[in-house]
Amino acid sequence: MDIANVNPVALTALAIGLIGLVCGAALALAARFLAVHEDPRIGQVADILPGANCGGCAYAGCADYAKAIVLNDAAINLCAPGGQEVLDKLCAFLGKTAEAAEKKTAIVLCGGDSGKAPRRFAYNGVADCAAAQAVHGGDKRCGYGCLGYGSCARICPAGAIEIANGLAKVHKNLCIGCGACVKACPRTLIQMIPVSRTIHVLCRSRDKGPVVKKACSVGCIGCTRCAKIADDGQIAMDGPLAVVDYAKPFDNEEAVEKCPTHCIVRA
Amino acid sequence: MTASDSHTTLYTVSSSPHAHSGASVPCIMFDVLVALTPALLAAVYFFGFDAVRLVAVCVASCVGAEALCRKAMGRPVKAALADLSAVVTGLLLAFNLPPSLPSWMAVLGSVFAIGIAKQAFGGLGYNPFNPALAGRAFLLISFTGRMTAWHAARLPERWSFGGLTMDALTSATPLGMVKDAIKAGDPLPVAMDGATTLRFLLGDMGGCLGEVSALALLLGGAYLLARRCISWHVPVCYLGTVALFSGIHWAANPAAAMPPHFHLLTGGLMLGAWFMATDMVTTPVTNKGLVVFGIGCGVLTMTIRIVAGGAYPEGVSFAILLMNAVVPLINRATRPRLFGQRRKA
Amino acid sequence: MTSILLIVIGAALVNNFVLTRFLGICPFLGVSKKLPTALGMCGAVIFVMTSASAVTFALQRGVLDPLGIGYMQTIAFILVIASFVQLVDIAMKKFAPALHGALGIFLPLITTNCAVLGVSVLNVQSGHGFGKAVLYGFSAAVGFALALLVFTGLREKIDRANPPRCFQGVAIALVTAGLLSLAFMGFAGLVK
Amino acid sequence: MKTITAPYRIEGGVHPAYRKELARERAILAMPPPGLVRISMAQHLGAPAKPLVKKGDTVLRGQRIGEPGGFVSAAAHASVSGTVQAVGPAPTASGALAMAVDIESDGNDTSLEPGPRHDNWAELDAKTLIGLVADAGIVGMGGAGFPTHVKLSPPPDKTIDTLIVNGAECEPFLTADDRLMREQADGIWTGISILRHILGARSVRVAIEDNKPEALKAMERAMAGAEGDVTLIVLPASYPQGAEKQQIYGITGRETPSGGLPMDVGCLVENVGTCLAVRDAIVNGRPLTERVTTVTGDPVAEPGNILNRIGTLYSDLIAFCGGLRSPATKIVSGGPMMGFAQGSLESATAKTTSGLLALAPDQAPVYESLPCIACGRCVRACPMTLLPCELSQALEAEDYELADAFHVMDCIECGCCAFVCPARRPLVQHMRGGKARIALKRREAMQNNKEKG
Repeated sequence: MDIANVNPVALTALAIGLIGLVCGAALALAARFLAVHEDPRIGQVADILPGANCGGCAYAGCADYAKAIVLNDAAINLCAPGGQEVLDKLCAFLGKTAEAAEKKTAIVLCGGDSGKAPRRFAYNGVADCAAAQAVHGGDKRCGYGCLGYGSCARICPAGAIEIANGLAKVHKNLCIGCGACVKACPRTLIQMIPVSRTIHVLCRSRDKGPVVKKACSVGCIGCTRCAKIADDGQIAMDGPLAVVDYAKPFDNEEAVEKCPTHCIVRA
Repeated sequence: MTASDSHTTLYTVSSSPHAHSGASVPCIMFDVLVALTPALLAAVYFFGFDAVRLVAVCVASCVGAEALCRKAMGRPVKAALADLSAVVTGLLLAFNLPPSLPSWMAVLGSVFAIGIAKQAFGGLGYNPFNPALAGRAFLLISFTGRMTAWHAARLPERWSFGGLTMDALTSATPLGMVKDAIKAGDPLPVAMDGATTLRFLLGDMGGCLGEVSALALLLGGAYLLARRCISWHVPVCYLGTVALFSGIHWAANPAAAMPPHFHLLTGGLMLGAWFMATDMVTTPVTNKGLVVFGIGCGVLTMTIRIVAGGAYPEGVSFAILLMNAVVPLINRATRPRLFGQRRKA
Repeated sequence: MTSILLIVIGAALVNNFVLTRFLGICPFLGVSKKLPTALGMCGAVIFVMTSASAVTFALQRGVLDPLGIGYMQTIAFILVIASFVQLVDIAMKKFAPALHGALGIFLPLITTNCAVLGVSVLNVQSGHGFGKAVLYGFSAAVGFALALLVFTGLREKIDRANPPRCFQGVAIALVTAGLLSLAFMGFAGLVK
Repeated sequence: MKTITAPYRIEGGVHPAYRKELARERAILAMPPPGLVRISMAQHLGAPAKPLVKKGDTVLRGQRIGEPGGFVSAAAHASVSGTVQAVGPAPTASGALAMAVDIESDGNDTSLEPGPRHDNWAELDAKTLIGLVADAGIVGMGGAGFPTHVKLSPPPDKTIDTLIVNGAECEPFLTADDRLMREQADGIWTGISILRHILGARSVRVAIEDNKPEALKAMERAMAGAEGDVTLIVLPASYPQGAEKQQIYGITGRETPSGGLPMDVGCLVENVGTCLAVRDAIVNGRPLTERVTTVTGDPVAEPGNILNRIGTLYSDLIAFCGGLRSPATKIVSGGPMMGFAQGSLESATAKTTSGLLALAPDQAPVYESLPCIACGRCVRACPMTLLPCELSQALEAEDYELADAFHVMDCIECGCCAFVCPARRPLVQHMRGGKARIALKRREAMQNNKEKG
């Protein structure tokens, strides 16, 4: 066959087609003999998850969580940033039903800003709460209060924590509920609570009343008034400290009003 | 409790140690400025008003650029200026410019050096490349003509080597002349007799402002060594490698190559080896790393200088910039053996 | 001997694919965050570019030229390179799953990588013989690997830098790449 | 017995201003028992002791008031006679909270009958002697506070051939060990002999820096008649010659392996003060209730080396030295290189308190740290040949994996890096934070493995 006589279009098509065929065949063979089995659902679940990689589900990122859901039957309502929407999609995809965990928000249980809770020495060093805590036990006179060096704010993936006047504050509207800040606080002042709760005791000091009074003007002195008002155990005394039981709904303005040191607030 | 209550000013509490050597970044930068003074005086002597003009323009625009960048970034301005690093950058950049360069180009180079090569990374300590060299390379590539147009050092008629008189405005650096001659296949235009060597040592030749006087630069380098601002590793390895490399090249082909002392005394080698390749931020941290760095600079410099086809007669700034780029890898490769970790057999 | 050396230095340093020809920027930026990943990518690129040079050179000289359809070069090359990279991808998934996971999206990206296509086309244009074509592909890949490694080292440093907000992330990486490219200009003209 | 200079050179190190002249020529001065002592139950490494007394109890000097809380722990004894005023948490010098017993002195300083004297120690076996050391509550008095009886009981597979006695006192300002050697050389040598007997160590090395010529002479005299392989080593004065691993290397050329202990290379290091305490415990039957602390610094009116009861409040100690004649901005418990800054003078001396240092405002300025300029000075200063600059940057970026791979856990926190850093980076603080974090992660990982396995 003389190449020159062949229709150039046909020749081109034929040649390229043949090359394609050879390549395709090679690929097909490779795919058959070198195949690695992988559950395709992992990828699909990962696609459903928001991809924030916040770690709030306690897995190392969304891909890891997706793997756990598919392979280890992990609970599917752990994704805080995804909320109801992601949960619905996961339910539909996996054919499961799960109750949405109520949306949670972080709260800093300390109200002692620089004006209210004085420092006991001048700290000079790394501006990080854990580092400050390790140098002579933290510079706040109160051994339980917020140090205000912003470890929680730096770790927050949503930028929801602000340090104002030496005190960390969570902006509820921005918080995605991942809980990263809880672990970041060396004084375990941050708690995840249901968003619907509005009455808080902003103090975690386990010191006795007189000691608290010296260290902070808005600390809980353990007077027990609030515990008497919340008669169903919504606020209970844990030693010298009043603690809100967030499992029980509670909304009584009286507790806020009657607190002598104003450490109970509505927020 | 009583003790702290009665105490009105709070004690300072920090992590140990509670003693300090007193060394500080501004101190180091000030020492560098002092060390650059002899070269500055030499530049003024050889290039007159142009030296004063370019140094003033570069320093002023570097400091200005630093202040503007810090302000635009919303970061403290005063603290950044107080460390004197912008002044050092400005002076070094000026030292790397030919005396005839228009002032506006010098401003552009300064802004590039500070704005792009330094502050874009976050300021002193974060820049991977030497800002002054980045500024010079930027100008060299953008305005190759103006960056390689040399006024004769003092008077055009003084520019003659071995009976060959050069046009004052084109390739009047010894390195450039030699490279042109080699490219054209002409005989070497510079004879390194005693008198020429002395002139080169003093700085009586064409070149950038601060690079001509090897003697002044050596003085400054000695000061830095004495003040322990730099260690001997980089300059010695750099200059040693250049000497060795050019020595071998010269011994192999004395007719078409220049002897080692020519390579040591000409171009920006002295300035580079003592002041640019010793910039702490952009060089390795270990002594072993510094040795590797110095040798690398030497090899690259000589490669660029010797290979005939190269576009540039001088390779110091590119060599140092290239080595700056591999510093992280050098640091990784030259980590010291940990005390208590047995040597691998 | 000299010509071989010239090819190597020319392709690896002087006309570095990434830093002077600006080819293959995508994996250059994408896989330069961690040194181990970058090393894996270097291996993959060296392998792909060298073998792609051989395959495409053979295709050009053995098939396209005799048939007189040299103008189909781009399409044919992409076809071959794409399937070839897919093959590597499948094989790697099987034999080196950890590396495969680390390279992630970037391995398929070599498929449509301009650097691989570029080296093939340049090879054909330069009129090298087969051996030199493969050597050229290999050297270009080594140049890519060199640039990638150096850049990865730099990125590990600038990751801890403190650039202004607007420069953070890829922006500062590109500035660094620009400066690196500026430094590579020093090699200009050393080898044609 | 011979005297030689240290045969090996340690890596790195720095030469801070020693300032020893402030207190060097002040003879050891015994401070009368203060009105109140606060005896911490955590004066040593390991588990805190458990208090044996309660509020209202009367105690005599030398009475055991805390029993060891575990194997690696030490007993605590009352250092004055009086009434227990409180038992509760109080901050130690490092600022951590630990149980402490407050004893109000009755002013009589009545001692418990001194225990049996053992002048015949050479005839007793090691086990008995170690028991006596443990009963006396002796811990390493150089600063780390490792319980001595634990150190003296190495596992059977480790043999200790060299006993090193640390009289380097490389920390600036401190002179307590210097004075001790000058005034109590014979007692120290007796203690050393007892330790040597317990360990059955072939060689004894007593190491003293060359900036203490009188101490060298005194020890040389005391050791003159010593038999066997006994050597007085003169160390070149540089910091940290007194660090355990560095000292072992400087004297024997042996490198303590990463993560290992001195006994892994057949060595044991004891501070001179510890040796004296061992002598007191065995020969005089007295538990450890007092120690020499250097109270110094320019603001201190009359700096000195004070023999004080353990548990003396820092405020009382400074008052005994004439108080502060000029304002101090920093109070450091220990030496300036590794000591702990104090937020107040409420803490009390412990068995490990070698010094109390007051620094004037210009000696302890508040500083701001700059970014690392990669000058490499810390690398050259690090006696462990680490890369402090890289480590601190990795830790700042919370890259704990890299820090671990770069051996942050081997950092001895000597402070050389931060001392030389021109950018005044808080390098040691970074290391400490990183080490704590990595240790925590390792513990968690171990816990996880246990749960899984």
